[in-house]
Amino acid sequence: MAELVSLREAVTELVKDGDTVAMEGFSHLIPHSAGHEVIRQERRHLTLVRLTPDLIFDQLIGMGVADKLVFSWGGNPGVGSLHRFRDAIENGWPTPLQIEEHSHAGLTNRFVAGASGLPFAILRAYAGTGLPERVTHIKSVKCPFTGETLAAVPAINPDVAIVHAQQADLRGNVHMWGITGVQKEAVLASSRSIVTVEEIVERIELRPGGVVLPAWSVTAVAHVPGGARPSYASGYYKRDNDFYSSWDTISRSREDFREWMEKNVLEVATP
Amino acid sequence: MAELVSLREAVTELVKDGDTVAMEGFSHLIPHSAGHEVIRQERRHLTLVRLTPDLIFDQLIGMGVADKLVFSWGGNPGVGSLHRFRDAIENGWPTPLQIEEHSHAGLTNRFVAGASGLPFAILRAYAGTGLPERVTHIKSVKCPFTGETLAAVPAINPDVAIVHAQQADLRGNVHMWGITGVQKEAVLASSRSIVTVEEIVERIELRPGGVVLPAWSVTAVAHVPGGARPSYASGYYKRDNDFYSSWDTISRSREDFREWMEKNVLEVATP
Amino acid sequence: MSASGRSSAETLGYSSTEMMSIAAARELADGQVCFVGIGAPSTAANLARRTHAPGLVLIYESGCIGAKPTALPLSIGDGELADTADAVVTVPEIFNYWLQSGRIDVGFLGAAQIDRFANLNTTVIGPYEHPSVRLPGAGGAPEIAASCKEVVIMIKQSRRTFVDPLDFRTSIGFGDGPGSRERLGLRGRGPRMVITDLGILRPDPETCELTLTDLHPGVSVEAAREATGWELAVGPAPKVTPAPTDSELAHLRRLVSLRPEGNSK
Amino acid sequence: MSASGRSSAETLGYSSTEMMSIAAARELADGQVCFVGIGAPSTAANLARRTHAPGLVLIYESGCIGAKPTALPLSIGDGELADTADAVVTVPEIFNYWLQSGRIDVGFLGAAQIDRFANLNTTVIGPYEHPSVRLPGAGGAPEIAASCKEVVIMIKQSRRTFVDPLDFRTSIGFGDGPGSRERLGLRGRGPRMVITDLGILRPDPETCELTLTDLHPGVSVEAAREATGWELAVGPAPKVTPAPTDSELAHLRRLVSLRPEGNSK
Repeated sequence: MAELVSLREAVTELVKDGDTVAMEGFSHLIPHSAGHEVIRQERRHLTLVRLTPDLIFDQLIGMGVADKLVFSWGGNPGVGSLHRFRDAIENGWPTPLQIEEHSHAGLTNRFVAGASGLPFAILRAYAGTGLPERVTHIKSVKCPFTGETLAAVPAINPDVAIVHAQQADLRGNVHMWGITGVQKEAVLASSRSIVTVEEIVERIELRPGGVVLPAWSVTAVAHVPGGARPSYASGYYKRDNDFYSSWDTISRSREDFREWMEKNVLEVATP
Repeated sequence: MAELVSLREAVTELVKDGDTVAMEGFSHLIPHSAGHEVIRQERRHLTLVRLTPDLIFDQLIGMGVADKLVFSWGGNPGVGSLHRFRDAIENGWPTPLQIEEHSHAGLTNRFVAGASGLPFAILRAYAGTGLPERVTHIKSVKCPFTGETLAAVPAINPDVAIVHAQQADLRGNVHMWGITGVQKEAVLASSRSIVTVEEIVERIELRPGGVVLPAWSVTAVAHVPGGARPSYASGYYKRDNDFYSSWDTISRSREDFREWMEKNVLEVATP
Repeated sequence: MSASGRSSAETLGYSSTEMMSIAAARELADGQVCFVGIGAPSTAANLARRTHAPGLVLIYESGCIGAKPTALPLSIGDGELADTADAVVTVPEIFNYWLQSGRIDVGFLGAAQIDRFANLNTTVIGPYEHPSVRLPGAGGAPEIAASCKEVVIMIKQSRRTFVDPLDFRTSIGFGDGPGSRERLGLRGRGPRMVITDLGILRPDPETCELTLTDLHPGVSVEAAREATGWELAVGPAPKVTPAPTDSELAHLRRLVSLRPEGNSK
Repeated sequence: MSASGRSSAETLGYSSTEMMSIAAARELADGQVCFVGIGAPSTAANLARRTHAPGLVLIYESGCIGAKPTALPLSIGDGELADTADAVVTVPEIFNYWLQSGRIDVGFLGAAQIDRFANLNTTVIGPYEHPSVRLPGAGGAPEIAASCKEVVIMIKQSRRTFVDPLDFRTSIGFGDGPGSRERLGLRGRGPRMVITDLGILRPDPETCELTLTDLHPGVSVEAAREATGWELAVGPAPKVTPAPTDSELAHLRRLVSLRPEGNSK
């Protein structure tokens, strides 16, 4: 049953050095505040997982939190490169970053298999691309009925999933709507989960497009209004596109990046 | 793009003798009117597919429409046996009925594979049961990562899917809510589809729990208010539990069954 | 005591079916997540939710998670289940994400036949190709039996239902005995107990064979033996099930008397 | 004509990027279902929807089906896309049920590099282990390229982008030439055309090699050859792309000038 705790407590209790941590969010509801708390608590040697690593992953990587990244598209959407992500891969700064990359379809189906209690998933993917050569986590299977060969990817079962949602009720049921990406799969595939929410409500009034994570499928819920900023939370606030643009400048040099992180993350009190 | 047509036209155009026809609905939104039209148009040699064949399948089978039934649970929910279904299997009346039976999980995943453009699906199922001996459509595959053995079922791709929904808009987008079973998968797995709806609305206002089938994924939409009776349509009418009980009496003898069908289906004008 | 070995409602003030429902309800703990079959299991689970286990989470295979029906549903997909649920998901999702993944505490099943290793038949009576009775079939049961952390079975006990061998094995209990589930790679622990209208049977920790451990008030070991199609294993000193309390009976009778929506009478 | 072979906006009244967007938009037919990559393809697809193809169905990999954004989205998952969509589904569903199943008419992609068989690179510049530029990676592209009935590619043409071999093959066009797609079991037909800022290339029906078939106004075959990192195949008589109409240009400029929600300026 989901416990209602502070974000600080949730990260202290549930995220350990060396863990595999999925932080999901497909443009929408990206768990920025939780990422900042992981940075403040100086976690190390994490394997970070996300289909679309963007600014918060750039920050986590630039602060040396991660040894490895499992992903399928890493960039600053609509702006360009992630400079800290590139610096880690191209120059090993601040530490070398091992990468395992997939297509969205492949990594998505790793989550689906993980959520489904299956050891692998099959899909039509990767054929004719250079990815299987580079990723040991792509194999193939033959259809026992037609003889066709299909791609196979192993389930991913992170130690912790961290997602952001609009609401939780007093019992810990979680409610999100709008673009919900693979958040449900990430939570269900993981051993533990932290959900930060915009609002605690007495009772969930299900919205159109609403997705519910029952309280008993979530480990901890933390009330963190604005926890997705500068990303957006449908029904609460819009995407801060200007910040996404300005990140391109902030993150370009190691010094400016560190300075920004000091001022805006490390010296900020945990919500 | 979905065409708005009459139910008679839809069945005439889209359901042919010998077709594999999935009519889905999990207790809710069962396409009774469409089933009656298939009976009135005297289709023969159909392979009928449904997780939970109940009254309308009892009627289709009793009227000699089907050569084969693919299913996972056949009964009158809360009441007991389906007498026409039993008579066909136990005594071959009115014609012998070949059966292929699965568990819900297995047949569901046949639809999922069909909707996903995959030749098969893997699942944890059937182990230690008598089903694989009886059903040639259950095999196994080895996980290429862990070596574990899992069940495999082939995709099902019916010629036609028939489902009932609450609403369609003027462009043919379909909107259903409440328990939606495997209706989306059945429609997406099939070459053609017929959706009967309670109401044609100007514009869909998405409801909580609402599922949309975009117009271009559906072949024909027919406006058939009450098309799920005696099943229910959430937001429109309740389940006629008394009729489900009375069906037990009506369907017990071949004669009473025929008489009821004459009066209540064959002699009724197509909506 | 009637000829069938069941105490009559007149003698005891409750029926053997009521005793079965109440004994089963007691086995569900508050806060557990329970995948519920329709019929007897659904009655017992809803009784538990109204008495000692208000936080029991009921999951129905139609996709209803956390259903809190007022009246007993007639079908697994009644509107009442959807309207009162914490979440309604699709049938693929309920089987793949919620059941198969092994996150359900208790699977709660009925059956037409059971054997000494608690394997279940809901498919046919008689030979498969020419059944004397064609039953509804598997439904969700095989994977509920395989994937829930544990399984509780409710079935009325008689020589028609307690048979060995089964006419068809629809859902696995302990298969052919010790080690069967492990060899098949099943991740759930299997049946914890079988609750009948005569008493309670539990698998022997060594042999996995169903062993009579509890008798309902007024039922003799002899009556239970009579109602079993194999030589019934009996535990050292079967306990007597506590009789239904007034409150349990009142809750059960109220629950059963409520007509589901859509019923005219 | 500038040194790069591109006509300048001053000379023609429009830029080569505008010509590319407009030429691409013209290739989308009304009523088609189009899986749209972010950036240039999204601009062209939205232009088509506002001009000759109001019934064009736009699908974004974030799960938005039938999105009708007013302003151009900055990310593939902008709120505007969800708010205006006919349906918003999960990411597993968009890839498995909608893309992989082969029901999408056109996949619309960009890339950092392309080779003569229209294979695409969006992964790295330089060696994989020690890239000089680490690009974002695959995203949805490999399966869009594999599974859509056909693919349209937009890419600015230069010796940096038109290379052979690619530094990495992220998404397949025609692989190593005729028969490659069939041998790999791909069900989509592959690239129908590549639209650049200089002209249009189409696969030769026999060799599958990209062949220059159209030149934008003011661009010479020589300029196209100069901007290609291999010996460019040129069709018998390249057509000249009709110049943008006033209406096309007005629509495009209006579209590009609209700031997506969440932008302060």
